[in-house]
Amino acid sequence: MTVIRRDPHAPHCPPIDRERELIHVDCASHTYPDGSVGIHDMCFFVLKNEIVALCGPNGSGKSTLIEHLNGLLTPSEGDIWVNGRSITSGEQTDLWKEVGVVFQRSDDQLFAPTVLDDVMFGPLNMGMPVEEAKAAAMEALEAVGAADLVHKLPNYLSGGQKRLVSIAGILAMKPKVMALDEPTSDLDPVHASRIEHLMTDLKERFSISVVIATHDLDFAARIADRVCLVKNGSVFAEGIPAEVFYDAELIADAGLKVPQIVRVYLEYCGLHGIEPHEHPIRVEELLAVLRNKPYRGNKRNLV
Amino acid sequence: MTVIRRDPHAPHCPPIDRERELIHVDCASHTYPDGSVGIHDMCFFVLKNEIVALCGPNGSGKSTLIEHLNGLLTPSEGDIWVNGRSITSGEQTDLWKEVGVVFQRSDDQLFAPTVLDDVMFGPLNMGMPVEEAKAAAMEALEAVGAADLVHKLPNYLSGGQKRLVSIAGILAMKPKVMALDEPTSDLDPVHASRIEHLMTDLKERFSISVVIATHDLDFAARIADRVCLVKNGSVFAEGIPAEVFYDAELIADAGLKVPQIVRVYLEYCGLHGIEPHEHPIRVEELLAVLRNKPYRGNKRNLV
Amino acid sequence: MAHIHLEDGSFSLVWVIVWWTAAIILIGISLYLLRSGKKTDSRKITIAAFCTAAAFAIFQVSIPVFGGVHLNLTPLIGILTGPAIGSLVVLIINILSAAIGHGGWSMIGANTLVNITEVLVASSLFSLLGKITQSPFARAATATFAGLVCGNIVMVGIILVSGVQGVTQSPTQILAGLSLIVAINLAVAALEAMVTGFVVTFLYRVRPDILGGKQENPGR
Amino acid sequence: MSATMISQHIPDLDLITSYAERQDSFFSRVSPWTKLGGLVLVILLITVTRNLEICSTLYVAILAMYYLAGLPVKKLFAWYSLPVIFVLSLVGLLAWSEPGTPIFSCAVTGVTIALTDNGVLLIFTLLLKALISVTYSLFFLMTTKYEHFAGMISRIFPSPLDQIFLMAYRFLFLTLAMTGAMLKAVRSRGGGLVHSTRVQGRIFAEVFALVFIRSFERAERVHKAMIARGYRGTFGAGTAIPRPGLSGYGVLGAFSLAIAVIVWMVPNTGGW
Ligand SMILES: Nc1ncnc2c1ncn2[C@@H]1O[C@H](COP(=O)(O)OP(=O)(O)OP(=O)(O)O)[C@@H](O)[C@H]1O
Ligand SMILES: Nc1ncnc2c1ncn2[C@@H]1O[C@H](COP(=O)(O)OP(=O)(O)OP(=O)(O)O)[C@@H](O)[C@H]1O
Ligand SMILES: [Mg+2]
Ligand SMILES: [Mg+2]
Repeated sequence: MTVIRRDPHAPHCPPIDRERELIHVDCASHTYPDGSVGIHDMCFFVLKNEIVALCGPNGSGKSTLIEHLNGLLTPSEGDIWVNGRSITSGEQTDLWKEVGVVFQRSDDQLFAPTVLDDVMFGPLNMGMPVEEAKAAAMEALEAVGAADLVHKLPNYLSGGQKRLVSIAGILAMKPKVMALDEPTSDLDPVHASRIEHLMTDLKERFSISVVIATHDLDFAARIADRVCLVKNGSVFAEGIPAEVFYDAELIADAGLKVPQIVRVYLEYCGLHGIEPHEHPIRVEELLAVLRNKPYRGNKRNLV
Repeated sequence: MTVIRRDPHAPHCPPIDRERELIHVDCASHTYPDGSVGIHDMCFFVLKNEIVALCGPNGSGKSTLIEHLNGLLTPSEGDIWVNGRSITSGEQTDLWKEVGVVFQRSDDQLFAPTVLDDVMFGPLNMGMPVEEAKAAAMEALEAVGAADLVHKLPNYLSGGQKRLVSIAGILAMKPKVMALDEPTSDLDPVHASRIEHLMTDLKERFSISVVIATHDLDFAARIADRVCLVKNGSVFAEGIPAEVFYDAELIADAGLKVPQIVRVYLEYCGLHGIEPHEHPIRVEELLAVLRNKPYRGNKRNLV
Repeated sequence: MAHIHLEDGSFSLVWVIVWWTAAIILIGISLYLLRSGKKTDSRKITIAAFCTAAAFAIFQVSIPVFGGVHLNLTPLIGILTGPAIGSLVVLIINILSAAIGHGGWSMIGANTLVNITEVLVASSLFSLLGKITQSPFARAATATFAGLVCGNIVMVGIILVSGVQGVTQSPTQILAGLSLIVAINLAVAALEAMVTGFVVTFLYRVRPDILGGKQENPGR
Repeated sequence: MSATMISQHIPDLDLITSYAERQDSFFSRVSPWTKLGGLVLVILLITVTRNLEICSTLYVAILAMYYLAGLPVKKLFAWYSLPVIFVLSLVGLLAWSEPGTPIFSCAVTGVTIALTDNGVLLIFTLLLKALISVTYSLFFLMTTKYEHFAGMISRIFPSPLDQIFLMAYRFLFLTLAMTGAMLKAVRSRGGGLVHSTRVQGRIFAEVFALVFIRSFERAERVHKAMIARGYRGTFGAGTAIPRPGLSGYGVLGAFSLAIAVIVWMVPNTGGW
């Protein structure tokens, strides 16, 4: 598998795998009322059971794309298909049940008086009776490890706790796809790694596909199955992390910086005259490579 | 030099170097009106011409400490000395001229109609005539590389640009110490490295001491001369990055995670049976070590 | 919500001047009170600015009941900021509204008078009721409803006194016409009272200090 | 189209401001003071006249200016909807039973009321006046830079009114964005769609309460940041505002003269 660069002049991007495709964004554009371009000719898809990372610099359109995924914004051009149905036709009113969005700022998301009320909000709107909704909420809170916060006021939580609760609020609705906008930007390493585990858990335990917008490439490298590079409102290249992050030119093109691990490995290879074909992207993998044997701790194939 | 662990029962922390000391926080405590403890028995100092990083998990009291440095909050117990004068005595009303604070969210800091008005605000309050204030503002904007934004509305800037402008707003007042609260948390790598360069510039070109609160240890490792680990409202250990970040127990104690470079180096040493006494903490240093010769790219002594 | 939704050109010049003058006098009194009291509290100014912005933002939201209702929350501003600053805030809101065409420029005087009435009544009733009931919901909702009723009375009074240019009906006929508007306004006022009640209850739980109460370490 | 509940019929401040910043038509270069003077005179004129011809001419002239300045006319018509509703809802009630030739009549509980030609004329004139004012205001807003407005505010209003006004102007964008984001969050979890008035009211009350609380907390933080730069209750906008040129004074003078002549000559004016 190699990195796919998208032809910026292609008028369409046909679905590549109809069976597994949950979301298909077909050359969608969105211009904000004041004329600034949010996304432009954006092509993007999400398959069943995968973690996709959207990586790009500030203002590249990551958040705008995410708000399209559950119909909060609709494209002014192009089309978006969720579960095989077009969202622009207007017949899709329950999109929010299928695609859950965790916003960039958790403050925006928590509005109910208590944590429990907030997490129950989605399930209640789905028509669950109160008791059932409460059970769903508790389950979600436990899954994110925030069950002890249940009776707190959202206003008095720390940044990390707010983030966990807002994820629980979406999780409680059991969507098919969960999109998270910069979930770790203001978290300390311990909270961040908790969220990181949660992401892989979501995929493995609940079979939820996860979309993550981030500009932390080290983070993306650690958890993504596929990385999409976003620039000027469109995905211009994508591939598995081990390929994308080893394409220095591509990363520079995207206005990003090569992850530290990659830099270390490449220099190391240059130094010892080794051909750099192992492509480690996580610390564990790099260490395994340094030990001169492939790392087997995770299930990802290193090409 | 080694890592200094603070005795939690010591009633005082006497100044260590009166000559070079700009700020001295002497066992200060602050409790918020609702009873939550912001800082507790906090001892901390800032010397002339150094970059100090405050590292600690969410809610450890970093922001609270920073707001004490220029008198926005005053300690309920203990004392704080700036430039040899106590701030608790109340005689220090122009503290804001000496210690500039860049807040965690730049949106909170930009309130004026245009960028120029905003950057001029501090100089005008210092009593400069309008023309002079304008010149100071322009100079500061140039120093941060945002001179072209001068007539923009703060509202239409990107996250990174807002951050640069809010730094310029403080820089224009030419304080002796600048404290920045999580300056890179929501920035992409390119914007972040611009800020990183700016920090070292501040120290080298303007002889401003810099205090940075962050939980990004990789970032702290790259730029700090000294690292203070904060937990539960007090600095419990400090030292140069090469020492602090190689003390795995200490880092775990602080509720943080060892930076990636450190992990790689330690494993590498273990693997090759090398005694890990070089302590690289930046990618360049690690690479130099891998090349088997000490790195000379920066002026820091690696003990 | 008791706004005179009259656009420019409805009142004759004399009455435009009369209501503007009256409003300016009240604003002048507020300014005098603010400036003479101790030193101007710069924190209050910042908060007033944010209240203005919040109220204006909320006005832009259309609540999907009765086919879309907009709330002004003027009484809430009174409750939160008190009569003096509240008067300044409603003046600014009226200027901003005029700028986007919601109410005429010449009506700012009259509209401000109506809103100041709401602010005054709601804020004083809210603190008075504090002696009678502990329920923030009851206090806020009652104060709001009373404020809006008084605002409506002032509004009707102003229209009756000045008359609408070109309308030749007798005051009684005008009153009959206005009563329908008052009825609708009162229905919305009931909704606004409810919303304000909720808002204040919520504020009491989360930030009692904003309402001048003591923070009692809630749920930490 | 966006699915937020921020009303589409209310002029969008972001859009207005971005026009003001981007435009560089002739009208954007006219001194803001001249345009302000124009506003006062326009309002004065529509206050003293009831003459349909004068109002129509004025409206067409202002609409032409709006168009020539390159501003969005379609948007303008969408933004008319609320002012039109305001006029119709009030005057629509009062215009019945005006003396004149009845055009339409009906009996309500025994009393016959009629809409006469004069009644229709009245509605029409008042509507026209409203549109004149709205169009000119938006024209003014969309051709004048934010920094110039800020400068005018700090020169016109006494302290602390100017302080509140200036900061509110800046914060408006923040609170609007915040409100929008919160409503989006409500929407994204299926809120605000089908519910009883009570539930609906409660959800909105919660959002509104949060808007106020956040605004408060924001205000406290902003205030702290200002104190940290030496704020003591005064700040001004530093931008110089272009003064009216000779032609600016000329236009205003001519306009004033025209109003004087109209008041003196044309019937149906001077509604003292
Ligand atoms: N509400 C809005 N109104 C107008 N323009 C907007 C709005 N939101 C975003 N934009 C613009 O759309 C573009 C894409 O913004 P978006 O927020 O999607 O970027 P992003 O990739 O999420 O950036 P970040 O990493 O800073 O969050 C930017 O140029 C931005 O200025
Ligand atoms: N305004 C406030 N009122 C009450 N408690 C507060 C307030 N601000 C902070 N705290 C509390 O004080 C403690 C320290 O908070 P602080 O904001 O200083 O942490 P921090 O180290 O800056 O965290 P972060 O990395 O999340 O920014 C926390 O327990 C927090 O809940
Ligand atoms: Mg974003
Ligand atoms: Mg902080």
